[in-house]
Amino acid sequence: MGPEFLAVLQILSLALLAAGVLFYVAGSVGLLRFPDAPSRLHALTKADNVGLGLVSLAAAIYWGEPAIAAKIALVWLFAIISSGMTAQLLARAAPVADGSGSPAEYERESGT
Amino acid sequence: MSAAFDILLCLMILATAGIALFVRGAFAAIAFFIAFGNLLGLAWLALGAVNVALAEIAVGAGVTGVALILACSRLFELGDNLADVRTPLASRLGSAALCLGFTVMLAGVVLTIPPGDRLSKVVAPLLPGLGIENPVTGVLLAFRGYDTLLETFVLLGALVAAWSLTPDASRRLPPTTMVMTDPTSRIVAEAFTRLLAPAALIIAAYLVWVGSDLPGGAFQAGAVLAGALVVATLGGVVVLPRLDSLAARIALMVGPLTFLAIGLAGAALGGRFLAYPDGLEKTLIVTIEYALAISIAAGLALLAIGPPQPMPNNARADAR
Amino acid sequence: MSEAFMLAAMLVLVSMAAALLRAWRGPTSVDRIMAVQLVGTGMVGVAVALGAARNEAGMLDAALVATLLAAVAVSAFVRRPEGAATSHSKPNSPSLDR
Amino acid sequence: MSPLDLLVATPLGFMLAALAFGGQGRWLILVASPLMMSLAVWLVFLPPDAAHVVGGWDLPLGILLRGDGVARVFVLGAALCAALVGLQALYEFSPQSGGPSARNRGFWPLFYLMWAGANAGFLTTDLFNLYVALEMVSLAGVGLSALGSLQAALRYFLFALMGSLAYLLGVALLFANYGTVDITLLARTAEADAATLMALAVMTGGLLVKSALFPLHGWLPPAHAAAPAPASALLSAIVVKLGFVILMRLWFEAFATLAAPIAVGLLGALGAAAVIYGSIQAMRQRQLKALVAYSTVAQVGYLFVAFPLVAAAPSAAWSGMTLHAVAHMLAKAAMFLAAGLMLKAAPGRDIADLVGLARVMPVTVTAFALAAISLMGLPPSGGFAAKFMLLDAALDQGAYIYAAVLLGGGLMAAVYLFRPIAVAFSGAHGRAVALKAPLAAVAPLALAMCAIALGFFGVAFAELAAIGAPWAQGDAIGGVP
Amino acid sequence: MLVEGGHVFAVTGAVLAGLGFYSFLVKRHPIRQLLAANVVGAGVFLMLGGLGRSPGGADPFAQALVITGIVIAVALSALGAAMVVRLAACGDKDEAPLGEKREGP
Repeated sequence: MGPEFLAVLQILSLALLAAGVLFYVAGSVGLLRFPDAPSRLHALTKADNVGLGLVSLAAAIYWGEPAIAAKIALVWLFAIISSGMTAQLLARAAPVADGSGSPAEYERESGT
Repeated sequence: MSAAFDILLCLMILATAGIALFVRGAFAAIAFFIAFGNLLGLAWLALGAVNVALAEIAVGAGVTGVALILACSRLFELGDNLADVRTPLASRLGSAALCLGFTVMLAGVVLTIPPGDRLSKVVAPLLPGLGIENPVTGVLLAFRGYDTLLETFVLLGALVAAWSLTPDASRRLPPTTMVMTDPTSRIVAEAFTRLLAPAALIIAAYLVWVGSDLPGGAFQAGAVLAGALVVATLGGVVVLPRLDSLAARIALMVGPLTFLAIGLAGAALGGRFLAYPDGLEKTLIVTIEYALAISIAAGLALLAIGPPQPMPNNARADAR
Repeated sequence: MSEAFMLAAMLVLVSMAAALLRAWRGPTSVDRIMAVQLVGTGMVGVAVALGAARNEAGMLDAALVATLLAAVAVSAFVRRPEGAATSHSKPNSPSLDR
Repeated sequence: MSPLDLLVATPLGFMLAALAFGGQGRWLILVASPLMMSLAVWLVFLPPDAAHVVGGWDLPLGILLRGDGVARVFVLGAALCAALVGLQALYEFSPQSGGPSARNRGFWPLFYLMWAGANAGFLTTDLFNLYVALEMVSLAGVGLSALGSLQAALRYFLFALMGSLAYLLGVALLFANYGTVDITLLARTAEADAATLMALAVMTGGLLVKSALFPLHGWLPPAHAAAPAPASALLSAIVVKLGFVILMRLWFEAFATLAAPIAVGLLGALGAAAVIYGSIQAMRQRQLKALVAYSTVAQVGYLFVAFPLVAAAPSAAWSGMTLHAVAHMLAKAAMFLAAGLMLKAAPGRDIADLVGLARVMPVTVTAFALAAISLMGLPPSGGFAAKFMLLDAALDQGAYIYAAVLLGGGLMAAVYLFRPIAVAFSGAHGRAVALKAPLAAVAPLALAMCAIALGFFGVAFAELAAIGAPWAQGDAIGGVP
Repeated sequence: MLVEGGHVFAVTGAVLAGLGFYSFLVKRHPIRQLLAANVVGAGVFLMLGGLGRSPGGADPFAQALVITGIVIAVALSALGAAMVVRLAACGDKDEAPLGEKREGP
């Protein structure tokens, strides 16, 4: 692999890394600014997972070894599965635990 | 750059710990305490102590956080809303002065000690004799095997103490239903457990096997299995056996029993207590580690879920 | 390049700090557990970045264990009867929000 | 196969067996008591410099087990105590004696865990191993006191936890500073720098909480008084002693050169205050077991009054201190067992309810009286021999305050211990009911007679306690075989 | 003295220990005191780990001590939590045995 190919890989990895961090920050900002629980859940599961995926991809490229890349892919896979479960469980718990717990309360808070 | 990372991480650790200790809401305190545990795992990674990071993350996320959340939710069911009674100002100021002085002195003393590794040069030459490359496993299972043996009995003792609390009255009452009452959540948890359990088993076996040469080991594997067992129990997939059932006791005792038996066998064969006969070190250590992983998994899971508590009458109405 | 990963790790740490703000302010306990979950995934990201920066494959095992056990705290949190009670009619349920 | 290992491995094995057998696990004590007693006697007759490293791994990595005088004396005392308390517990925790079965089944594994932890703590010279032994003993202590009052057990648990963490903080500082956690190595390399002094101070603070020295004794009386009789006997006799033995090793061996007279004097002063406070509180108690619990607080005070005396003239006061500790171990266990039996027969928990008990259960009340004699320090008991040695050392050194405290303490002990005995012997028409199993009174009587017998073997005891003592032979033990 | 990498974590550990002891003295509810104990434990371990840090990695002996400490800490915390819940559920079986009121620690 020519040196310039390595340089391209490094730039690609840097770009992915930057994008990953961007999604992490987006996830946190989403968690802070969204008005109610379910929409924050949206920020938590979507943004963070993509952020983790991009950072992992960047790391895999930077590391170079296929075995390591496989382990990183495994990490990402489990992250997606458990955040899927978390999203389901929290979605179930979110409206009930909001204030007095009646669905009406949920509609009123989200302004519809 | 890594110094900046260390300082930022330490500041966050101090912040989360401070908030966890002094925030008013009970559940906020526990939430910050779990975040504190996660950041601690990162601190151990930054220190390069991957074995400890594995243990801290597995135990912090898998057992301590769960035990506190379950305890807190049971206390709420029982009406104790963990309200904090304000201690008189005088005693608060006195304690503050005392602890501040103590912290300043301790930090000063710590700064006089130059960090550096103490015994790794003593440990390194002995490892080939054991056929192990991971020095931490070598220290834990061989050089300080006596500590680890006693410590597994501490875990067993904690469990026996927790279970001897159950009054006979709880025999007739259904123990607090550990299963989620909301059916859809339970389906989600069941589905997740079907996926998580095999993965946790494989990873735990991997951690024990790789523990001889790379970061890993019995405690970390046991804690991972315990986390999986807890999710399985909460999802209703598995019902943790009571301590007086044979299955639980065998699982709990297989680790300490194997360790003690191998230790005594070492002494009986002319050597000394806990001395591994030459050539057999690695096999014996790996056997002990697998047995320990099983006992630690069972022990930590039963401790995290806690002994069966007699239900207060209002909560029991929901449970049915 | 490893400097870049360390910088990325620091930025993710900062985003985790921001998430903890939600844990502090969050009116309901669900928000707090969400913030903890975000800290959890953030930790996995930082572990992977740190591992890449220091070329230490062991850190990936730590990240693996973290992702595996991320859902344990949530399932313990959701277990509480009134939190996930089917009947929505329990107005004075002792919620964990205090 | 040396007793140094077996004394810890055997109780651990019995713990597993008790857990495996569950309900029938209590009969194991009939095998465990003689076996452990023979191991303890075998330890006493080992050659003077008996010591070896566990698993053959040399210091500073490995852990050194050493059978020095203090270890032999305390292991023998603990074995005697635990064996006889175990026999009494056979009766106390039997299914027909009532009480939840979870409690009966929980007692035995915790009993053996405590025994193993105490032996491990007495025999090792490794500070981190002592931390694990401390955890074993206080965990078992918490479990046993939880069989009585859960409130007191929780308070004990939290204070014991903080004490252990303070101790661990000191061990961490010492390891960071010297690269070893072994007492024999520290004894050679320790010097008075900031880290060492801080470590010693923090460890001492933690251990004072563990050995319940006044003013850190708050958790002891409620926990010991509410626990069932065998549990409170073990708590007062063995659990409190391990913290004290570790303090002895720290102050007189690892950091003997650093033990500034002021610091040791402070410990002595706290000890004197404990003697006075414990005795006064004991006089004020209405309930029998509370009185005996506060007597423990007072007697622990004596042990720390002996600290400055040993620091000044080790050879004279050393055997007095160890003899007092072992005599208290035996006498207090006997007293708690006897008190438990007496309260079973008496209509209430108060001392006033003991009217006429002497006629109904003469053996138990005699055991209580014999134990009281040793605690008061009346001749010919072990307590008297110990107080005499300490008094002799105090007068030699001209420490008249400590001499006054020793005498005054004995007097006050006589006052608060005589009250229950007088009530038990008075009154014809006691409403007490005869004891169902008179055999149960054998254990307290045997323990009390051992405490008295110690008085006759004072000299032999002094020689045994002096084996391998740090002041006796410089550091001959240092060369590890 | 030169503040090296290990000192950052060691001093953090010392401050955590101080925070934990203060919180233990000030807070009255057992669960809060249990959290304080865990923070002190984490502080002590961080100090041990920080001071064992060297360019070659962390000192294996210190790591082994910390892992043993972590397992003991988690066992005790879980026992403490079980005791608190049990006390809240069933209260104390027998009344406070002592005549004198609850005086200082």
